[in-house]
Formats: sequence, structure tokens, C-alpha cells
Amino acid sequence: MELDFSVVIEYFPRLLIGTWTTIELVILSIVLGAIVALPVALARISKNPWISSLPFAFIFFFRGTPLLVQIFLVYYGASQFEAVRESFLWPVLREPFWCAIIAFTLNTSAYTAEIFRGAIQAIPEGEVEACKVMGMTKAQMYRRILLPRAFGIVLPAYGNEIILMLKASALASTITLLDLTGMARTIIARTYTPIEIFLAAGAIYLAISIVVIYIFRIIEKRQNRYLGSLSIKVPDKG
Amino acid sequence: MSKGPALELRDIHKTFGDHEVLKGISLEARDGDVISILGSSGSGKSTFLRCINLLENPTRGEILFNGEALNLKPGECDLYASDMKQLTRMRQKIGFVFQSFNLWPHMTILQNVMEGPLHVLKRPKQEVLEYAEYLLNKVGIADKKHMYPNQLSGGQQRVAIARTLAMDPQVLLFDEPTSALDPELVGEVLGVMRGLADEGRTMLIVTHEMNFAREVSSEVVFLHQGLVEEKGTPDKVFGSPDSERCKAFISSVF
Amino acid sequence: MSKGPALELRDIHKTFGDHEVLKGISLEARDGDVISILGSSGSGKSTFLRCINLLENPTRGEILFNGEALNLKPGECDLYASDMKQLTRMRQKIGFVFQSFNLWPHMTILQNVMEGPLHVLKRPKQEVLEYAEYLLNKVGIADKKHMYPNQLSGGQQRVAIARTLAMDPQVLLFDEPTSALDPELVGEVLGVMRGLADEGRTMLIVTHEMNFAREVSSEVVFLHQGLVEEKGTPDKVFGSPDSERCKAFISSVF
Amino acid sequence: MLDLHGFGDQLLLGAAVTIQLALCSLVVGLILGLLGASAKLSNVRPLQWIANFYTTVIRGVPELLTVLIIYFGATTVLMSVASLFGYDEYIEIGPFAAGVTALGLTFGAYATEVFRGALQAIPKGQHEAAIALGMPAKRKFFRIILPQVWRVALPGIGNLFLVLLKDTALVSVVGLEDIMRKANVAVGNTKEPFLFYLVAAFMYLGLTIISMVVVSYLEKRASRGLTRG
Amino acid sequence: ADSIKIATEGAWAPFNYIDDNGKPQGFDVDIAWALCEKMDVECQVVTQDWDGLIPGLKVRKFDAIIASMSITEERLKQVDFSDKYYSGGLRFLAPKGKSFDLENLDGKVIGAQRATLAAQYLEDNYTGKSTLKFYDTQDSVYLDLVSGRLDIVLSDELPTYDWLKTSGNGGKFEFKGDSFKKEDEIGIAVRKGDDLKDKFNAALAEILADGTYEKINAKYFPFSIY
Ligand SMILES: Nc1ncnc2c1ncn2[C@@H]1O[C@H](COP(=O)(O)OP(=O)(O)OP(=O)(O)O)[C@@H](O)[C@H]1O
Ligand SMILES: Nc1ncnc2c1ncn2[C@@H]1O[C@H](COP(=O)(O)OP(=O)(O)OP(=O)(O)O)[C@@H](O)[C@H]1O
Ligand SMILES: [Mg+2]
Ligand SMILES: [Mg+2]
Repeated sequence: MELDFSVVIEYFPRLLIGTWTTIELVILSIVLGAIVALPVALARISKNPWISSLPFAFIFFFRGTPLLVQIFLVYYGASQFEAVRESFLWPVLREPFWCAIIAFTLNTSAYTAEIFRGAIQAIPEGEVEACKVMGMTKAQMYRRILLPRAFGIVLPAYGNEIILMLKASALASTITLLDLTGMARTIIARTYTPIEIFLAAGAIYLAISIVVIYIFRIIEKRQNRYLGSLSIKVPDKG
Repeated sequence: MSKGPALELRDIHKTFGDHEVLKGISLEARDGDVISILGSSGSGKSTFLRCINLLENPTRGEILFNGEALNLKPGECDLYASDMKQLTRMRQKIGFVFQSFNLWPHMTILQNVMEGPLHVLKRPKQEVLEYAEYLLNKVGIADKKHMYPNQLSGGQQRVAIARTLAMDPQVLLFDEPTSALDPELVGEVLGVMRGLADEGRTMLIVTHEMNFAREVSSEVVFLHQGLVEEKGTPDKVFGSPDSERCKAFISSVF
Repeated sequence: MSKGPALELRDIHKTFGDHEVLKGISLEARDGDVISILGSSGSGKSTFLRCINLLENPTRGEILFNGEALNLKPGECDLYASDMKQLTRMRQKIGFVFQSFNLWPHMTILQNVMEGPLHVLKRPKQEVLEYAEYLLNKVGIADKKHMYPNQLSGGQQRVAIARTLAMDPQVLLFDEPTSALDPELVGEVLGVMRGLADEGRTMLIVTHEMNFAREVSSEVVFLHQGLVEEKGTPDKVFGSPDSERCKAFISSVF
Repeated sequence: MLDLHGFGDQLLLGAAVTIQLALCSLVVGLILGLLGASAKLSNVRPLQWIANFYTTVIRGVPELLTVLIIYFGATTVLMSVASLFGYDEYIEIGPFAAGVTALGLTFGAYATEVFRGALQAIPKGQHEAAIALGMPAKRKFFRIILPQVWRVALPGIGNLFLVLLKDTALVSVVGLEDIMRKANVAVGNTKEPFLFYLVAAFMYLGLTIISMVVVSYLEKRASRGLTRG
Repeated sequence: ADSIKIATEGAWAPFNYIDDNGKPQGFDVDIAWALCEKMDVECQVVTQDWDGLIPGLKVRKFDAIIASMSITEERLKQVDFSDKYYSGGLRFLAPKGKSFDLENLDGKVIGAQRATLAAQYLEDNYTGKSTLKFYDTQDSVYLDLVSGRLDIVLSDELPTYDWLKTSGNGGKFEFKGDSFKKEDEIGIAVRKGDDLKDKFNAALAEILADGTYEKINAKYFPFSIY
């Protein structure tokens, strides 16, 4: 069997349309994920078990189960119930795009929360004590010192998370979204050239990841100029 | 004016697990006192200093600041502040200088120094800026104010002292401020501290620099295994200590 | 019997990048010689010692073991062994004791000592075990043989020496074996080494322990900036060195 | 109790497949990871290039695509390679083999970085102590370095395994009868997506917990003697 | 080949589906077994997601597809087909009581399974006017019709007929309009040039002649679908 890459050229514009959907999905879920992650991480750090157990369970569930299951749960699972379909949430939940965003956001926020937690806890105890001895309140301490400080620490891990999210977004194709992978599968349904089209899609993903890596490398370099190396362990995702 | 000594500690105990590190230490510092705390490694000097502003929670004891007792409530095994507002207020008046500086690496020198007065005491920005520059000048590091701590090759401790002074604390606590420094930097920091003592600041200093302690202190306290073993004027403690242990310690370092 | 000195180094050069660390050092050790190598920090002592068994590749020079020249071939800038078998065989006969012990943390003391003879020399297990226990006894650490290196509070260096001796090397190289040790442990290790010297072992020792060097050496070599600056009997080098630099160095440490 | 409409057994069978797939991919991935790390740290330039290309590509392409490409592409590639050697029979790459290949490749790419870090974390002196004894390179690697690398790498590898466990769900897309596919079939038959996807989620969660217990046991064992007391 | 591997989808009841023992069942599968018996060869029936069937056949993951696959021009470029073993037609399906102008579905959300005749018909006739959604399985199409995400569905008439009858949704949904594309013929796909095609055709003729086919037909539909 020979490969016929002329189909790639023919369908490239459609792959690009899918790419744009993929980028939208990733950017939205990453931004929303970070917003959700922050309070989750802060609650998770709390020494009070009443406050920390719920975020713990949240993080554990979303990190311990496949994203594919999570997407299906949100998309097919939720819509199984009459009550959901009649609720005010339905206009959002009926859209596969928003279902994907919800699943991705919850998923990435669980991972991001762990990254934030790791970063905050990686701040040397002495720097925290320097806040305390100054008479800072807890809120001041987080707002003024710990969170800005954590931002620098978080960068490498967070760059990784964005790439992992980019790749995970391919699962949107399973709920009818025409993201890059979805578009590829639809094209293949016409052309029956899976290898050529999948390779082309893979190359586009790779190109985007390389751009993301490059951007983060630049930001990191700027940070590390004065922060020294502050890398911490990266919680991985799946 | 204040109704008691600037700082008074009564019968401070501290237990880590089942290891009793402080076995009842009392100490009084009046305005202008410079008290040096000596003792061999592990004798509890740092722990004691950290108990004063509750970086470490004492197991038993009382802490009074200008005659006002810090409200404490018993926890599982240690005492905790029952009035966070009061503790915060007190900490703002008690400066603490760490052995390892603990500067915030993501802020410039100037930002480090301005952070406290600007955002904790909420003083006006212009005033804070001027004062910070004055202080950086005083510790001799003004020309590097826009650098980040990690870009400084030495001098972090001087920045840390300026950061503490920027809060205008009534009492200063130093925990071995020179022992993480290269020999040539030690002199500079001791110089800054000597200046502070000359200004009449109230200071508690944990140090291994005997000459310095002898020179600047109004009182010297020698700790041994969590207890005050010897206490008195520098001449007394260094010259003719009562305790055999203190004698041995001092002769071992000179 | 052997046709030349146990170990002979001829005109060893070593350059790191564009920094010439060794500028031509020659040295000869006959059976039973104990040669101490002195020199200030950075003079190239460690580099020289490491060149002997090719832990570092010399840039130029010859290495002879019992009169047999180690086959070397030029690489990009340094010389490399051209006959790995020969090198391996030679390394098995030359023991090396590191400043930082380099015990293998995942093996017990006994396993560390047995590893070489058992798996490199492929000696029978029972024999190796007995010999290892004999050696551990000799360095005074036999009772801890089932502990892991990190569980030992001191004595790692003695284990490292036993590990080296277990290979029955003809020559022993020591690179500042006591300088990473707490003062009270230094004496013990020097004691073990003195015993080895008394047994008539051939040893090259880089050390800062002048008294020890003076006492056990048959010859002392003083390196300065990659060259042999002074060389002779201990009495000569310590007592009346020719070189001014050597004189200054020796008077600075005594 | 939970009414699984008779699909309980099927889901358990799926779990068995998921576990087999995860373990096989783990073995493949560990080997690839060690090879990749060795290649990256070797002095041979072409080996470094190959390893860098491998990790960059695999880590930049979605796992789902990797699975699909391997499933549809590997047979073609393999057969055209085999025909060069005069072998023209069909070479089967079923969903399981494709899954093991794809997940093993993915795991291996990430494991390469973990092992590389661990190899670099072993102090130079550990090598030198072995070299100075005249230990041959192979022996040194397997007796002295690898056991220590294993200890340093374990937490990272454990993490990767948890990721791998969840990635197995993707292989259901090419028809492997794992938990995910069994759940899909059950949903198709019963129209109860919520129930079956939730059950599937908790099965994965259970496997995750078991893996975490095993990993922490292994970590404890591997660090034996390395901490005081 | 002494043994042949036949692929079906397993999500197209009642033609092919997977029972709660994990075994493929249905009309297609019964036909497959009947044909194998006539051809006197050993068979294996495997399942494969719909859009992977033709690619899988081409790379020899299996030797034949008996999965209710329509014989189309486009597919004939990729594979060979046997004679038809039943014929179908496409028909719209939507909630009862809603009426549609089937010529003009502008702005409506229409669903179908990816890579099917229905999907292709929608792409050819409704692209740009209606929102088209394509699913991995027909089961997912039904799920989204029930949930209300889809206004209307286009699919093969016969399985939908079965779904209306058996799924308990017959009260809420109904066919809209007549079935069309009646010329739609369902065949067995084999690789191009494979002589398996002739063997299948021979066996097919046999089961049509000896009543086996009729028996299988009756198991699923009260009318002839040939
Ligand atoms: N957080 C802690 N948990 C348990 N034990 C502690 C803790 N902090 C200190 N200790 C123990 O308390 C004892 C006193 O420690 P401390 O740091 O106060 O001594 P020190 O006099 O400051 O000694 P050094 O001169 O070495 O700084 C030591 O035995 C130490 O191990
Ligand atoms: N791997 C290396 N790369 C570059 N330079 C090196 C390397 N190893 C040693 N050097 C340099 O070679 C010089 C000699 O180093 P060496 O360790 O041999 O000195 P030394 O006499 O053993 O000193 P010390 O008493 O401090 O151990 C030093 O200037 C050192 O910086
Ligand atoms: Mg201390
Ligand atoms: Mg040295």
C-alpha cells in the first residue's frame, strides 16, 4: 500500500479549521481551569480536614480516572436525566463544545491545583516566616508574597500542563466536535486514507506543542535570570 | 509611656515530641538593652528566640510586650495565639533577622524593603520609598536597590536588616545573623549591628561572635540544655563565670 | 619478579580546556614505598592521582605498572586507553580511596566489600566472605557489616579502605582520605593507614595531614601549579626545603 | 444494589484486559525509557538525535492519534519492511498489540526523561568507585548504577504508570475489549450512560488506588538502607 | 485462506450488536455464520469501530466486512463488494408531533453516524444550511436524539425501525417522510481482487435458495428485507 499525500494537501484547509477549534478549546479550558484551580489548591493546603477533604476528593477523582470517561459522563451521562434537560443548565450542557469545556476545565483544574499546591509548598519555609515576623495577615501573605512567588515556580510544570491539555483535547472528537482530530476522522470517512491524514494531524499538534514549549522557555529564562533555578516536581496527567 | 519592660518572657517551655528543648527560660529586656544569647549548638537558643514572636509555639510560659501579655490558648500540646490581631500587631513591632536572610527572591532589593511598611503598615508610598532608600544607604547597599536578591554576591543580610528596620520595630531579634556569611562579609554585618546598638535600639542577639557580644551587649545570657546557666554583664560572664560549663564554653571559643 | 618499579609516571600533562593543570610530572614508586603528595589547593594533586588509573585522561605522558607501559592512544585532545582489557587488569591491581568514600548506598557494608573480589575477580564466595570479614575486623567495623553505608554515623572511610583492600591491590592511592571526616574520625582512619604502611604496602597519599605524612612517608613530593616543586625524604622536605614556596607552605600549616 | 443489567461480568473481563494492557505497555515502556535515556546521555551524536526526535514527537502528539496511527499504520510499515526481506505473509497487529506499542512508546518517551534525570542524579563518585575497582562497564551499569537509578526514578515512574493506566481507555477506540469499550457496549444496550460511565470511572479509580499502594510499597523497599535508622 | 476473519461493527442493532456476554449477535452475524457454513471454512467474527472498518480491511486486519455496509461508488474505489444480501433505505427520524419540511432543514441540528451513507447524504445536501453532527456509533446518535441535542436524525430505515420497536421510545419518536435511497444495497466488502468475493456470492445464492436466509430474516423482521 502506498501513501498518497495529495489528500493532505487537498484537505489541509479543513484541518486548519479543526486546528482553530482545538486552540479555542485549549485556551478556554486552560484559563477557566486556572481560575478554578486556585481556590481548590488553597483549600487543599488547609490544615483543617473539613476544608481540605473536598478538594482532595475532587482532585483525586479527576486525576484518577480517564478523561475519556469524564467527557462521556458530562456529555452522555448528564443528559440522560430529564431533570438536567429541563434545568437552566441545559442550554449549556446541550452544546458539545461546552461539555468539552466543562470536562476539560474540571480535569485540568485538578492537575493545575496540584501544581499550584506543589509550588506554594515548595516556597522555602524561611520566606514564609519572613512574612509572619513582619506581622502580615494570612491574606496579605498569600496575596503579596506567596502567590506571586509561586507563579515563578509553577511555570515549567504549567507549560507541561498546557501541552498535556492540548493533546487531551483530541478527545473532543468523541463527542461530535470537529476539532483537529474530529476533522481528521471526518475526512478519513470520505477518503479512507487514515495514515496520511492522521500523520498530518499529528504534525500540526506537534507544531503547536513546539510553539508552546518555545514560548514557555522564553518566559522561564526571563524568570530564572533572577530567580535561580526553582524547578519543582511536576505532577503528571493522563 | 509603656508600663513594663519592652519585652518580658516568663518561664518559657518548649517540647518537640518528647524532647524538652526549653525547660523554663525567663528574660527581661528594657528599652535600649542589648542582650546576647550564647550557648553550644542544640542548647535551644534559636528555639527560644523563635518562641518570642510565636514562630515556634511555646508549650508553656508567658510573653509580655511593653507590659501587655500576649493572649495564648492551649492547643493539643502547645500554646497558640488566641487573638490573631494582637499577635499581628505585636509582630509588627518586633523585628526578626534570620540566619539565612529569607529575602523574597522575586522582588528587587527595594521592593523587599518597601513591602512591609507599604502593604502591612499601609504607609504612603513616597514616604516609604524615601525611608527605604535611607535605610539601604545606611546599610551600604543603596546602589544595588534595583537588583534581585540572587543577583547580589554578598550583602543579603544587610538587605534583610534594612527590611526589618523599615518596619520601625521597637525590638530587634537576631538569630546568628552572621553564621551563614563568608568571613569578609561578617565584619560588614557586625558593623551595621554595632551601629544599631549605638543608636540605642533594643536587641536580642543569638551569636557565636564572642568579641562582638562582649563589646556591644548590656547583658549576656548563657543557655545550656534549655536552661539559663549563667547570666550577667559581659565582663562578668566572659571574665569570671560562675558556672563550670560556661567557663569551658568560653575558653573553648577564645 | 617485576622488571621495573611498581608504578612509574613519566611526564604527565593534563589540560582542562585551556587551563593546563599538570605541566609534566614524573614519579616512581618502588614496592613498599609510601609517597605523600602535598601542595596547596588547586595545585593539581587530585588530578595527578586520578591520571594514574585513568579516572582522568592525561593529555600527555606515560604510565608504567611493574615496568609494563599502559597502552594509550591519542583522542581529540587527551590520551585514551587503547587496550581496555589491560586497563581493567591494571585498575584491579591499583586501589583508589576517595575523599568522599563513594560507598554504594544500596548495598550493605559487607556487600560493598565483597562486590569486587566476588564479581570482578570472580573468587569463590566462601573465601571472599572470610577475607571481607577479616578486613572489616582489621579496620574495626566488623560489628556493623550488615548495616547500609548511610546508617553508619562514621566509619565510612574505613569501609571504603576495606573495600579497596579486598581487591588485594599492589598499589594503593589515597586522595585526601580524611578531609571529609569529623575531627574525631580522622585519627581512626590515619591509624588504619599507618597500619597499612607498616605492613609494607606501596602507597601514594594526597593529604593535608602533615604530621602523618612526615611520620609514615618514605618520600614526600610537593606540587605547585602542576609541577614538582620539591621532592625528597620527609626530613628533607619538612626540615630544610630548598624551595621558598615549599617553605612557606609548610610553615603556614605547622 | 447497583443493577448492571448483566454487564457486571463483562466489565470485570474488561478490567482484566485493561490491567494486561497496562502491564505489557509498562514493560515495553521501561525498556524504551532506559534505552532512550542511555542514548541521550551517550556521546554518540546520532543516538542523541534519534532519542530527541523520538521523545519530542511522541510527547507532542496526542495519545489518541498515536494509537490510531499505530493501529492503521504499523501493519503497513511492518509488512513493507518484511517484504524487503522476502516475507510477504500478513503480519497481525491487533488492537492489543497496537495498544501495547502505542502506550509503550508514549510511556517510554516520558520515562526517558525520568531515567535521564535519575542517571544524572547518581554522583560521579559512584561510577568512579566501580571503575577504580576495574569493574567492566556492563557490570557497573547493572550492579551499581541501575539499582540506584531505580530508587531515584521510582516516584516519577509511578506517576507515569498512573497516567498509562488511564491512557489504556484510548485503546477502546480501536476495538480493544477493555473497561471503556465494555462500558460503551453496555451503554449501547441499556441506554444508561451515566450509570455505566460512572461505574467505569470507579473501576479506574480502584486500579489507581491499587497502583498507588504498590508504588509506595516499592518505594519503601527501594529506599531501604538509604535513610538513617 | 483456510480460516477467514469477518469484521462487524457491533453497534447497529438488530443487524449487529454485542450481547451481555460480549458476543456479537444480529442479522449480519447470523448471515456470516450461515455463509461460512456453506463455504465450509472456519470463521472468526470480530468487532471494529465503524470508521475503522474499511481502513482495517485494507491493511488486512480482517478479510471481509459484514456490517450492513452499503455498496457505494466511493467505497467501490477502495474495496470490492459481493452481491447485495439485503437492501435498505434512508429515512428521517424525529420526535412525534413536530413537523419538518424535509427539503428545507435550514438551521436544524441533524445527526448521523460518521462515515455512513446517511452522513454522506447529509454532507452532500445540507452542508452550510443545517448543523450536522457525526457520531462514532449509531447508539450515540439515538442518545443525543433522546436528549434533545438533535432535532432530527437521518439513518438507515431498518435498524431505526427496530429501535422504535424495542427501545421504548416508539411512543415519542416517529419516521418523518418516506424512505429514500431505496436503491441502497447492502453487501459484503472484501479486498480488491480477492476471490473471496466469488465464494461469498456462491454461498449467498445457496442460502437464498434453501430457505436459510428467509429463516434469519424472519427472526428479525416480519417482512422481507432482501
Ligand atoms: N522543629 C523541630 N522539631 C524537632 N526538634 C527540633 C525542632 N527545632 C529544633 N529542634 C531541636 O531542639 C534542640 C534545640 O535546637 P535549637 O535550634 O534551638 O538549638 P540552637 O541552640 O539554636 O543550636 P545552633 O547553635 O545549632 O543553632 C535541638 O536538639 C534540635 O534538634
Ligand atoms: N573536571 C575538571 N574540569 C575543569 N577543571 C578542573 C577539573 N578538575 C580539576 N580542575 C581544575 O584543575 C585544577 C587542579 O585541581 P585539583 O583538584 O587537581 O587540585 P588539588 O590539588 O587536588 O586541590 P584540593 O586540595 O583543593 O583538592 C583546579 O584549578 C581545578 O579547578
Ligand atoms: Mg540556632
Ligand atoms: Mg584534591
